[in-house]
Formats: sequence, C-alpha cells, structure tokens
Amino acid sequence: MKTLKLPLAALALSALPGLALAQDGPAPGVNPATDTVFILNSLLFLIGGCLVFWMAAGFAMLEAGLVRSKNVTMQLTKNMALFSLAAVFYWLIGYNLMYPLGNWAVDGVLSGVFGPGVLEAVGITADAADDYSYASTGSDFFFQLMFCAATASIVSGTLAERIKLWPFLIFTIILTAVIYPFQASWKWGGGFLDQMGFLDFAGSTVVHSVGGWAALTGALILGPRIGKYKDGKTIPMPGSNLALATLGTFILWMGWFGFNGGSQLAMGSIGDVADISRIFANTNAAAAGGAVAALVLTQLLFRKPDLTMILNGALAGLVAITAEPLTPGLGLSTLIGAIGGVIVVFAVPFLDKLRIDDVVGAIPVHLICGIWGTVAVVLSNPEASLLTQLTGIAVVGVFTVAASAVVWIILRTTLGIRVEEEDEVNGLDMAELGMEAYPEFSPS
Amino acid sequence: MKTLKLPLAALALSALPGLALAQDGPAPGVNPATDTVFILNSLLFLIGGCLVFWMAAGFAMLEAGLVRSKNVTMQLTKNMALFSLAAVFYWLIGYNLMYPLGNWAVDGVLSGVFGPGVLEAVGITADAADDYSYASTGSDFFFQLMFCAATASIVSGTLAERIKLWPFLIFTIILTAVIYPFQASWKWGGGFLDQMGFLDFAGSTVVHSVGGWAALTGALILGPRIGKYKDGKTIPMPGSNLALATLGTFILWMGWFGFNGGSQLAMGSIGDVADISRIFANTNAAAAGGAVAALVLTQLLFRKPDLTMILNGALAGLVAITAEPLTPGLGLSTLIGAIGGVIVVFAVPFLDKLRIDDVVGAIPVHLICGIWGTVAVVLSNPEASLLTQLTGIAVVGVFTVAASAVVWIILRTTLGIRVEEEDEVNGLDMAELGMEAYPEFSPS
Amino acid sequence: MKTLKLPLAALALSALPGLALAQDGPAPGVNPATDTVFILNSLLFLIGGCLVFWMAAGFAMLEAGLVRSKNVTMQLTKNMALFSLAAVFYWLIGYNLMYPLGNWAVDGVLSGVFGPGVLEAVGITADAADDYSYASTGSDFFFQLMFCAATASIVSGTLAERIKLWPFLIFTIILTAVIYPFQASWKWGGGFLDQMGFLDFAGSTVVHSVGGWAALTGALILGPRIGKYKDGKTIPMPGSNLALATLGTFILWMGWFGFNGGSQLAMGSIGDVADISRIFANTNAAAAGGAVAALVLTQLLFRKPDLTMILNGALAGLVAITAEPLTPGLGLSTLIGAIGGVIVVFAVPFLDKLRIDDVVGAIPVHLICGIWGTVAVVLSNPEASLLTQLTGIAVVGVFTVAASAVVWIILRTTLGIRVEEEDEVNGLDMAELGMEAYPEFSPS
Amino acid sequence: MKMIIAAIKPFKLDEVREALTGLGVSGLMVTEIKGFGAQAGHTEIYRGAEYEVNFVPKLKLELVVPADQAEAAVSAIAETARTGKIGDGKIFVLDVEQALRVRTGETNLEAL
Amino acid sequence: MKMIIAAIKPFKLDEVREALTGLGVSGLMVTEIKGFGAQAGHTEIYRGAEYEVNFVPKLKLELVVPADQAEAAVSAIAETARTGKIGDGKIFVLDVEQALRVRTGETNLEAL
Amino acid sequence: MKMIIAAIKPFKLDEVREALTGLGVSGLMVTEIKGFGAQAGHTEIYRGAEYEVNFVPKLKLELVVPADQAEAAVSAIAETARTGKIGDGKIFVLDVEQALRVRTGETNLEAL
Ligand SMILES: Nc1ncnc2c1ncn2[C@@H]1O[C@H](COP(=O)(O)OP(=O)(O)O)[C@@H](O)[C@H]1O
Ligand SMILES: Nc1ncnc2c1ncn2[C@@H]1O[C@H](COP(=O)(O)OP(=O)(O)O)[C@@H](O)[C@H]1O
Ligand SMILES: Nc1ncnc2c1ncn2[C@@H]1O[C@H](COP(=O)(O)OP(=O)(O)O)[C@@H](O)[C@H]1O
Repeated sequence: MKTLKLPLAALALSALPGLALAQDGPAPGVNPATDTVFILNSLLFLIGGCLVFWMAAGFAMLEAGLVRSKNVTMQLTKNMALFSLAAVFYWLIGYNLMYPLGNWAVDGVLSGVFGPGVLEAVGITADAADDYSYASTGSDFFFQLMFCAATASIVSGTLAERIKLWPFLIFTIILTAVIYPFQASWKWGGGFLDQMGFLDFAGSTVVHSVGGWAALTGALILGPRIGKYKDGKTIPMPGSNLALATLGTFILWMGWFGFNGGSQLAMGSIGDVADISRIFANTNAAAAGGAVAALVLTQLLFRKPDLTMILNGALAGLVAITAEPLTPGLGLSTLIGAIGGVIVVFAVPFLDKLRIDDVVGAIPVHLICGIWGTVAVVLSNPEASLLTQLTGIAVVGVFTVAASAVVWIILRTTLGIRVEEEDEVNGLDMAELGMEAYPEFSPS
Repeated sequence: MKTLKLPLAALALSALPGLALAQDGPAPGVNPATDTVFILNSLLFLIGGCLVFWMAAGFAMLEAGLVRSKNVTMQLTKNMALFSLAAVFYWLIGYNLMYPLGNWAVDGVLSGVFGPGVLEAVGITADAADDYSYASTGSDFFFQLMFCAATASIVSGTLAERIKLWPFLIFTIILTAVIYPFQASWKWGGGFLDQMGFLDFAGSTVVHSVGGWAALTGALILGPRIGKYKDGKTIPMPGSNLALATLGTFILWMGWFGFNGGSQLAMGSIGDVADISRIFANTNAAAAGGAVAALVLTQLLFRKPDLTMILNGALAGLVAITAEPLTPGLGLSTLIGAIGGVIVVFAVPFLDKLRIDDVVGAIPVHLICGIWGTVAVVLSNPEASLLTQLTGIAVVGVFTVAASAVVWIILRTTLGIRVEEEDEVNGLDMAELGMEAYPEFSPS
Repeated sequence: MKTLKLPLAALALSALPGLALAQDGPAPGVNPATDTVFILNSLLFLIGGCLVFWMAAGFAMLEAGLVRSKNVTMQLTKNMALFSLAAVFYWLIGYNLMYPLGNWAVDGVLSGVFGPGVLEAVGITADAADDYSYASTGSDFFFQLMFCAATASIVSGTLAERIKLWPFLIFTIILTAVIYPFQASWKWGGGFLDQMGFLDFAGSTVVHSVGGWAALTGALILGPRIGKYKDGKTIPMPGSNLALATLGTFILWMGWFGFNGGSQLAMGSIGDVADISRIFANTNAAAAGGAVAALVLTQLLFRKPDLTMILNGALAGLVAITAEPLTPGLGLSTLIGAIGGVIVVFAVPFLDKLRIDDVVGAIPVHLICGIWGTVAVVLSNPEASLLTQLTGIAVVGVFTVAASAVVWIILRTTLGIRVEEEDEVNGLDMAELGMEAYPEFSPS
Repeated sequence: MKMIIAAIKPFKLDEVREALTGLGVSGLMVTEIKGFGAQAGHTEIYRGAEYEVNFVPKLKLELVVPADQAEAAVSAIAETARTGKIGDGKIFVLDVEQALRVRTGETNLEAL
Repeated sequence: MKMIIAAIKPFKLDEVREALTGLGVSGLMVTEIKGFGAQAGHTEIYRGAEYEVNFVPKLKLELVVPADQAEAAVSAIAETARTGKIGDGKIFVLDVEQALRVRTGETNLEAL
Repeated sequence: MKMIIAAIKPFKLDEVREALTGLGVSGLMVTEIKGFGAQAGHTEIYRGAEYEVNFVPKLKLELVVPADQAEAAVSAIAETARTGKIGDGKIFVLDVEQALRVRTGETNLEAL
C-alpha cells in the first residue's frame, strides 16, 4: 500500500529489466523468474491478509475485555457482524470504488468503476493474469478487504455499551461500502492525494484516522454513557476482563506485521524482502516504544502503572508507525512509537474532560496517533512534505467527519441510535440480545 | 487435497514442461526453477498445516465457551488429549492407510501399506526426494495430520458434558487411526470414490461430514444431557463464556484459509497461486455469508440476533465452501455460505426436536452443511455430477455411521460411555478430573 | 539457529555451487536463482519471527490462567512490559553482543561489537546486502529478538504472585541486554561452545535452560508464596482460569513451529525446506508425546488426569525436542517429548518438596526438559558428544545462575524484590496496580 | 413474618422455585455459596499435591413469608430439594420484624 | 440492634451507600444475588428454544444498626433505591442479639 | 438455636473453619461479599480518572449452632479471624426459631 496498485506494479516490473529475456526460453508461458515474482507477491498478500484478518479477532477481544460484562455479548456480536458485513459490501461496492485503475468518473476523486469485484479465472497463465507484473487479483482483494474491515472495527469500540445494534451495523455498511473506499481511492487508488505527494504507507490516515474520525463523530452525536460524567468528574467503568483485552492487543500487534509488511506490496526482489524485514522490525520497535512509554508515564503520573494504558500505548505505537514503517531506523521507530504512547496517556483523560466517551480509547489510539504518524513521515522520508501531509490529514478528516455526521444524524432521526436508558443500565446483552456472555458468573 | 497426492503431483509437473531443460544447466542436482516449485509447494503445506493446527485451539475455545463452567476443564482436557492422540495414531497407522500411493490391499478400497509414516532423510537433494515434482513428505504429513485431528475435534463438541473421558479418547484413537484415513483413502488416496469422479476439494465430506456422522452416532447412542428435554420442551443450557466461543470461531475462520488454501496442494505456478488467492477470498466470503445469514435470520425469527447462531453460521459457511472453494465466484461463494447459515438456524432447533443433544451445534455445522457443500459443488464445477456427489456422501456416511456405531456400542457395553448421573449433575470437572476451570468464580 | 549466522550462510552458498554462473546472465544485479534463496531465507525468518512473537501472547495467557485472579492484571502487565523492554534492550545492546560476526573482544567469549543493531538500507540490491548469501539483516534481527524475549517470558511465570513489578522488569532488562546475548554468543555467535562442537539447534539450552536457571535462581532468592508450604505439606493454589492456560499452551505450541522451523536458518534449497518439514513434524510429535505421557501418567499416579500437567507436558515435549528437532525420526521425537512429559509430572511435586515455588511449572518445563533435550541430541545426531553436551549445559548453567544471582541479590538489597506480606495476601493487582483483571467477578 | 433460609443443591433450584410459586410465595433471593457440612471432605490432587475439598457449591435461598405460610414453605422446600443423598441441605427459620416494598412503600404483609 | 436486609437494583448501590453513610451507618455487606419476584418472567430464545427468565440480577445489602437508627436507615434505602418501576426491591428488618468487632473485641453497640 | 453471621478477611477462611470444626460445628455457608466499613476508602486511578474504592472483598460466614454453643463459636471466630489490622470484620448473632435437615427431615437441634 506504499502507493496505488498499478503504478507500483509497473515499478516492480521495471526493477527486473533483464528478466524479459527469459521469455524466449523453452517453456512457452512459463517464466520461472517472473513467475516467482508474481507468486511471491501474491503470497505476501495472502499471508499479510491472513494476519490482518486476525486483527478482527484482536479488536473483538480487546473490546470485549474493556466493556462491562453486561455488554460483552453485544460487543462480540457487533465485531462478528461488522467484519462479515464489511466482507460483503466491500466486495459489492467498495473494492471497485477504491481502485478505479485509471477509470475515474471524476478525475482523481471518484472512481468510475461500479459493481462487485471480480477475480481472475481459475488456473490462469501469465497472459490471463490481470496484472502479471504484480500479483493475483484474488490476493489483492483479500488483502485490501481486511483493511476495510479494520477501519470499521475501530468504530465499534468507541461507541460500545450504548449504541443500538442495527443502526451501528447500517453505519458499518456505509462506511465499508462507500466512505472508506471513496477516500482511500484518493491515495491508494491513485487519486488526487496520491498525485500531490501525500504519503501514507500502510494507512495511519487512510485507515486509522478514518476509523477514528467516524468514531469521534459518532461519540459526539451519541453522547456519553449514563453515569460516565458526574459533577464534573469522570467515573471509571472498568473493563470486565483484562486478560481478554491483553490477548486482543497481542493479536493486533501480531496482525500489524501483516498490515504494515504486506503494504510493501511486493516480495519478489531482495530489495523488497529486505524492506519488508525493516518494516517488521520497525513495527515491532514502535509498538514496544509505545508500551514502554505508557508504562513509565503512568507510573510517574499516577504512581501505579495502568495496564489498559500500556495496551493502548502499544497500539498507539503501531498506529504511529503505520504511515511510514520503512524509512526510519529502529531508534526513530521506537521514538515515534513512544511518542504515540505518551499521546495516549494524556489524550485519554483529556477526552474525558471534554466529556467525549470513548470506551476503549480508540480515538487517542487511531485518530490522534494516526495524525501523529502521518506527520512523523517527514522525520525520515525525504519525499514527504509537512504541508502535503497536513493537507492529506485535513482533507480526509473533513470528508470523513462530514460523511459520518450525515449518516449518524439520519440514523438518529430515523431509527434512533441510542438504546433506552433502562436497557443501557441493565446492559445491552439482556435488553437487545437476551443473552449473557457469562451467564453463570455473578450478576453485575 | 483437490485430488489425491500422486496424480496431482504428476499434473503439477506436466504443467511445467519446459523446465526440464534447466536440468542440463551447470549446477548438478540444483535446478532453481523446479526446486522453487518444490520449495513453494512445501511451504504451502507448512503454512497451511500451521493454520490448520491452529484450528485445534479454535475448537477447544469454541467448545470451552459453549459448555457450562462445570465442564470446562473436561472439554479442554479432551481437546488437548484428542489432538495429541491423533498426532500419535495418525502417524502410527493412519497416514499410510490413507495414502497407499498405488499399493492397495483391496483395489481402491483398502491401502496395502501398514505401519508408521516415515519422512525423507535429512538434507535431501532432488534425487532423494520422495516426489521431487510435488513437495517434501514431511510437509505433506504435517498438513494431512492436521486434517485428521480436525475430524476428531468435531466429535468432542457434540458429546460434551456427559461422555466419560477415556472411552471418548479411545474412540478418538480409532477414528484417527482407522475410520478417518480408511474412508479418506477412497477419495484422497486415489481410491474408488476418486476414480468415479467424486469431488471434494478440501473435505466437506471427507473431513467434516465424517466428524459429523461420528458425532451424530455418538449422540444417539449416548443420549441427551440430563434435563435437556423436559415435557416436550428444550431447556437451554447456555454456554459459560461467549467471549471464548467467539475467539474460537475467529481462530477456526483463520485456520480455514490454511485448510482450503493448502488443499490446492501446489503453489509453484502462477495458476496455482492465483487459485489459492481465489480460495482465500471465497472462503472468507462464504464465512461472511453464513454469519450474515444467521444474523438476519435470527433477528427475523427470534426478534433478537443470537450470537451463538451467528458463530455457528460463520462456521457453517466455511464448511459449505470447503468441498469447492475454487470454482465459484465471490457471489456464489457468499451465497453457498449464506445457505449454510440458514441451514444452521433451522437445524439446531430441529435436532432438539428430535431430542438429539448436540452441545455446540457440530452436527448442523459439520454434517448437514458438509453435505450441502458437497452437493453445491455441482453449482460451479462442470466436472461434478450430482449423482456422484450424492453417492460419495452416502458411501462415506453409511461407512462412518456403521463403523462408529460398532465402536460406540462396544465401548458402551465394556467400559461404559456415560458418566454417573450425579457426576453429570455436579459437573465432569470435579467428578472426573477433580479440577475446576474457574475455581474462584462463583460455584455453578 | 543450527549454528552461528556467518558460517551457516557460507555453507548455504556452497550448497548451491552452480548458481554462480547465473551471474553472467543479462540482468545486471538481478539473479533470479540466488535472489530467490535470499528472499526465501528472509521469508522464513519473517514468518518464523512472527510465530515466535506469538509465543509472547502464549506465555501471557498461560501465566494469567495459572495465577490466582487477584494477580492476573500484574501477570499481564509483566508480560506486556517484559516483551517491550526486551525489544528495546536487545536492540540497544543485546543483538551486537550476541553476534560479533568475528569481532571478538575476548576471543570466543565476549563480542567486541557494542551499540545498537543497525539494519540494511532501504531498497538494497545484492551488492548492498549485509550478507547476500544468507538473508536480510532486518529479518534476522526480528527473528533473534523474539528468542531473547521468550527467554525473559520464562522467568515471569515462576516468580509470579509475589515479586515486585519494577525489580522484575530491571532484571528483565539485564537478562535481555546482557545475560542472554552474552552466553548465546558462545554458541550462536560462533564462540567457544560452538567451536567445541556443542549442539543446540533451536535453544533447549541457549534459550530455555537460561530462562529456567534465571527463574530458579530468582525463586530461591525470593522464596515461596505465603501459605504455599505448611507443616511439610504443599497447599495447592489453583490457577484462576484453565481456559486461558490451555489457550496459552496452544499458542506456544503453534509458535514453536516458527521457533524450531525458523532455526533451520535457510529455506532456499529443497534440502532446507525438507528439513524444515521434518522439524515441523518432529516438533509436533514431541509436543503430542509430552501431552500423552502426562495424561497417562497423571491418570495412573493420581487416578485422575491433571490438565495443568498435560499442558506442562506438551510444553515439556516442545522444549525437549528443541535442541535437535531435525535428526530424529517421528518415533524418536515422540519418545523424546514423552520423556519430557514424564519428567514434568515428577519434577513438579519434587520441586514443591524442596519448597521451590514455581507458579506455572517453568523450571520443570524449561530448565529440566531443556537439559534433557540437550542431552537427547546424542540419541540421533552422530556429531554430538555427550561430554560436550554436558559441558555446554554446565557452562551455561553456572554462568546464568551466577549472573542472575548477582543481579537478584543487588535488587533485593537495594529496591527489595518482594511485595509486602499484606499486599501479597490481598493480591498484587490492587496493591501494586490498583486494578483488577476481573473487577466484576466475585471477590477472591 | 418469617425469613426462611435454605441451603440446597444447585440443580434443584427450578424445582424448588416452582413448588414455592405454587404456594403463592412471591419473591426469593438466591445466592451462590460454598457449603461446608457432612458432605465435604473428599481428597483431590492438584499438580501432585493432595488437598481436602472442604466446600461444595450450594445455593442459598432466602424468602420472607407471612408467619402462617412458613410451615408450608419449609415443607415445600424440604420435599422438592430432597434427593436422599448426603448434602441435600438445611432450612432455617428466623423471625422478621418488618418488611417494606421499595417501589410502593407498602409495609409488612402487604410488602410480601 | 437490627439487621436490615435489602434487595435493590444493582445500579443503585452507590446512591444507597452514600445515603446510609450520611446517616452515620458505619458498615455494610453487599452480595450479588439473583432475585425472583414480580419483575421476573420475560421470555427469551436461546438457539431456537424459548425459555422463561425467572431471575434478575440484584444486590443484597445487609447492615446492622442500633435499634433506634433502623427506621431512618430503612427510609434512606427505600427513598434512594426507588425508581417507581417494578423490581425496585424489598427491605426486611430482623432482630440482632449480639454484635462483635473482631479487631478490638468490642461488642454490641460499640461494635457497630 | 442461633445464627452467627460473620464478615471476615478472605484468607482467614481455612483457619476459622478449622477452629469451628474443632468446636464441633457441623456446617457452614460461605458467601463472597464486598464489604464497606472503616477499612474502605482509598483512592485509585483508572485511565487517568481518580475514584474511591469503597468496597473490599470479604467472606461472609453463616452458621446455625445450638444456643449454648453460640458463645464459644463467636469467640473461636473472633480469635482466629483477628489480625489486629483494620477490616478484620464483624460478628452478629441472631435467633433462629426452627431448623430442618432436608435429607432426613430431622428438625431443630438434631438438624444441626
Ligand atoms: N449448622 C449449619 N449452619 C449453616 N449451614 C449449614 C449447617 N449445616 C449444614 N449447612 C449447609 O447445608 C449444606 C448441606 O449440609 P450437609 O451436612 O453437607 O448435608 P446433610 O444436610 O445432608 O447432612 C452444607 O453444605 C451447608 O451449606
Ligand atoms: N418475599 C420475598 N422474600 C425475599 N425476597 C424478596 C421477596 N419478594 C421480593 N424479594 C426480592 O426483591 C426483589 C424485587 O421484588 P419484585 O417483586 O421483583 O419487585 P417489586 O418489589 O417492585 O414488587 C426480588 O427480585 C427479590 O430478590
Ligand atoms: N454495621 C455493619 N453491618 C454489617 N456489616 C458490617 C458492619 N460493619 C462492618 N461490617 C462488615 O465488616 C467488615 C469489616 O469492618 P470494618 O469497619 O472495615 O473494619 P473493623 O471491623 O476492623 O473496624 C466490613 O467490610 C463489612 O463487610
């Protein structure tokens, strides 16, 4: 996801100039060298996509651990459902909206390709490949779909414990079918943000801040949970299961290797695989930096380390490095991540001060650190311009907030988005689903 | 697992005709091109096998989440033990029973190769490879073993909360050593089902329905849990931890990419890797389709979505696409999965009506949707014949039910298979293991 | 990790003699054949490293499940923090200390390279690769880092429920920055243990016994938990969540494929991939052997199978096969693992008899079975000498115990390492962190 | 009014509740407890160490009934909770001086 | 001395505790219970099977107060726990014969 | 007969149980509770927000003993549960009118 699909593919080809001659070898239609490039690129997407898929489980566990037990079934249901709906609607609409492959309805702004994504035929040869110099379409689709679903997962955490199931799912559909792919085409589809030089390697802005903006907009329109703010004070509502939350964080951390590493978009040359290696190492360093920063800072500020902040810190580091996991060294990556961790420790109580109720800390992690990461590209990538980065952040932010606000407000005025007060107090699990996550454990 | 091992390997070779000439290159014994095919094929099995291994954890978590807390330690113990025993006995007996490699004792029916599986020597060259045109034997064994273990995992869920540990484990041994590999040789070992054109890409019938039939037979012989059916009504016995059950489902979903993708059995050509990509995308689409169908249908039928049905729905979609994850498009895959989801929502209460007590819904998911998936091959694969598919389903079903019934009945009349009534009421954990899974949580 | 980095790389190259000629092909700087070797080797490290990373989550879940609920948040915090600190300090100090690449300060004993690890530049070509015949430095660093972190994870389990957070983390820093890499250089950095023919394929001694020795030293200095031994009897303190513990074990089992498989250090030839396949199959067999042995033995000895012992048994099998997962056959691997399982069942109560309080059984699993595995190399590898193996075990043991003891004692006399008695009784979660893992569940 | 406190085997809850409802008992408080009594005392082994299991899971029921209903309620519980095996439980009766329904402020017999 | 036993809705705990502290009540025991009463009885569906939900989560408070404080404590609980909706809970008062503070050995009124 | 209700520190359970068994007490009901009392009240921070921890984990013991054993049982609990630190707990004694053993139907003193 270094850049859009087609140009990169062209680049990959040009990086292997001499290979063409192998074509006049004896096996018609089989060129071991460039075939291998195609295979390895596709393999990168399959492995990477699998890891990013796994992040869906990470979000589910993180969120299930950070809500109160009376809302756990609902949170699990939302995460299962949102991933599945994303899979359906990104295929039906989003994929082609995101990758016009040069066919713009409005140049650089709106894809001219509508309708479901279509894979290559079974058993293709080089001639039949959609893009022989790149990778199989199926692997690309699989990989890209997972990014779209990740965006939606971000929203569910912030709005937990008070939003109605179906309105939330309808928002998810619109987010994954339209909002996410529409803006993503501006960068990764080769649109105007890409053309102006905006850099976002794996999506600090395109994925994370978009999820964060949608979550923030929803949180403002939805309001805080009952009892969260009282007499100017924040009332903690501790998560029901920190073991699950920690598991979720480890899962996300693991999945991020696929998220950032797969965004190299190529593994067929030694340069590419060495770059992917840098990305893996840097991604890990940034997560570690974020966790350590939050550990130390909560000890200093609060006198006791706060595990939930450490988890958020690791994720903050991961989001922060996502816009540029390739060019920084290990030291700078650690630092970029650590600043992410610091941001989170201050941003979580700050949002509370603004009475913006973000149940799992998704806004600090994905939105604020997404912005930080996008800005931080200028620290190591000489091709980045601060102004362009800020422009990209702003354009995506304004669009996502506006689009989300419209959808949220329509949903609020039609179906309503907030559960009944009594249902919220008793928990969404019994009220909306009639099913407790831990029916035998003590009633809450 | 598209077809049996040897023929396919031959096919893979023939697809790369021109590569032979590379042999007269300068490096004696090293042929970069075909070596790479061997490496990539083996790598596919290793990655795929690792993912299918992971499904063992998925089954364990799903089942631990869906039983009552007083039986959780037992369910975990069964899953750990069954996987380990499968590893031992598939190696000792099953692997060679399943892959006669042409040496039949009874032609097309019973392998003539008995005894433990043997791997290639350390540090082989092309000449020493068991099948240079295919993949390393170790990778193949590793991959196939995981399928065998998955079959056994299916049984443990259905029979949970009332079956004695050791009789269950003895059944597992016989299932993994004999029943599964014996019937699997008919298709994947190149036996009579394969010869008659029966198609089962990754095992809707060979794996899932076999596990399902064995589970069904066991459930009939074992009877329902005490108190499950009273005065013609079904008494719900809610699972103790839906977060674990959801985690298990995500794990299984992830592992299925290896299950179906690895069953392409080759990754050394662009056609193969593009096919694997299709399979990944289709597998994901079917799971999503199943989950969405169950979500919508439980909302419509029961007025509230049922998370446990959504989880079953996703798995139903996965089982349904397993017989043919390659040839359908994304739309058809989604549909095949969705029908799986619908099946599950109706089949779960239907089984209850028949007083067949299936604790985790394994029979609807693996057996009924396994049949559905095997039939659905005809929707997209022109080589499939409905009659042949039905024949395969029936042959495997009759054999598995008969063999399982014999084993279950012998076990019942010798060791007994059902725990004492009091032990069942108090929970198997204290009675059979003297160990609670959550000793500090509230007593149940 | 078969042997040190450079010599092996040279070996890998020499194994592909004929490939050199490809260099005079037409594409300057691109050699499909050897490039592919570099790519596949790096890919092995990336996939392997990812799997070993995942083991960090496994340790966290295993330990969180085996401590009492009042200490779960602390155990999670320690595991998150130790991994993150290991990532920082192995980079800052450990990596170069471990891999002198021939630059010794004290020949064969102490690396002469100090300072942070540095990766290759972005977008390298063959000429710019640190070691074109091996793999990318980033992938190597990523892989090696995970081994270092695993060593630290072992310690946290043994010392759980009574050690102060910060002193423990300071020990972790010293362990990962100095103790582990220092001794690891003797074998894997090409130091004197390697030169004398000591064999430890993936680290039964270099990783597992080191973690185990450090844990044992800590346990002796720290003392047992309050109330663990009373009137000459051992008082069980059952783990709070066996589902988590089982999940952790499955995660570790999965991660071990990367741990042992990746230690082949090369995947670019058919010999290497077939060896990796052997390793995967053997690793699985040993784990299964360990689990089955513990299952059967606890049934015989205690009349009821003990799930926590079965989990330890699987891990014991994994540790035991780690010193030599390549040369044994499947039968011997199963046996080596099974003996590990037997060891654990006897060693756990034996340590209790000595009043050495090891909360999760890490000393039996990692230390004792690490020794067993290192000795067992002689059973299948003709190059191994029993005396040399014992020498290696002893040298590493004496060093690690001495170094750890110094650090633990300094920590004890300065900061203190043990929490207040009252805090221990009430649980570390409230006392040291002010945060419960399961705040809504029943008070403990 | 009397408060009846009963320790019963957990799986008997529904049966007992139905019997009590049949008598017109209108409310109940159920608590998960660990019971110690004649039933306790078997030995288990955890990681090789023997220990006594002293407590078994029970449910405690508490219900307040008019004095004249107490006898019938005690009998109903005793009959439905009985399995004849050790550990069936105990029933105790205490005097209650006052009762109040929060929602309405009704007191004593009207509150039940 | 009197023991006041109250079943209340869980989310009312903090309010009730504050009201009681205001009266000078010095201690409290809180238990998570399942309550059965007029509020119970809605139907849910689990995996296609209908069932009655008979029990709802409640908290049980137990506090021992000097006899002359009992009235005030009962009122305080009743007022703060009231939502006016079904299921608000019940309060019972029992007589206590003796009290003892473990730490000091103080007894009866001094022990409270 | 008397019902003794005691709130104690959780880690004291085994000691107290043994002391009671020594006296011939035959049964016990143990409940996990959250206690509010003099001990409560420290401040913690969760995600940057301060809050008071008002409740601490305690165990509640309930046992019914013959009237003449009550004194001894109360003393036994008080002595073994005492640490001398705040939060050691309270013991209350209530009168019990009736007792019944479900298994046998025995009543009152025979039922204990
Ligand atoms: N004296 C008592 N005071 C309070 N609870 C008791 C008493 N005796 C028994 N119990 C409760 O009743 C339960 C059943 O009693 P137990 O002695 O085990 O069986 P049984 O009543 O059949 O003799 C115990 O688990 C305990 O909870
Ligand atoms: N007779 C009773 N004895 C003991 N507890 C009772 C009794 N009646 C009600 N309760 C408790 O009070 C709670 C509230 O009572 P309920 O009848 O549901 O509502 P309301 O008090 O508003 O009529 C119940 O859940 C139950 O725990
Ligand atoms: N008046 C009371 N009524 C009921 N329970 C009480 C009362 N006072 C104290 N308790 C219980 O006793 C426990 C210990 O009391 P606390 O005041 O904290 O310490 P101490 O008894 O040492 O002064 C409390 O947590 C609470 O559960």
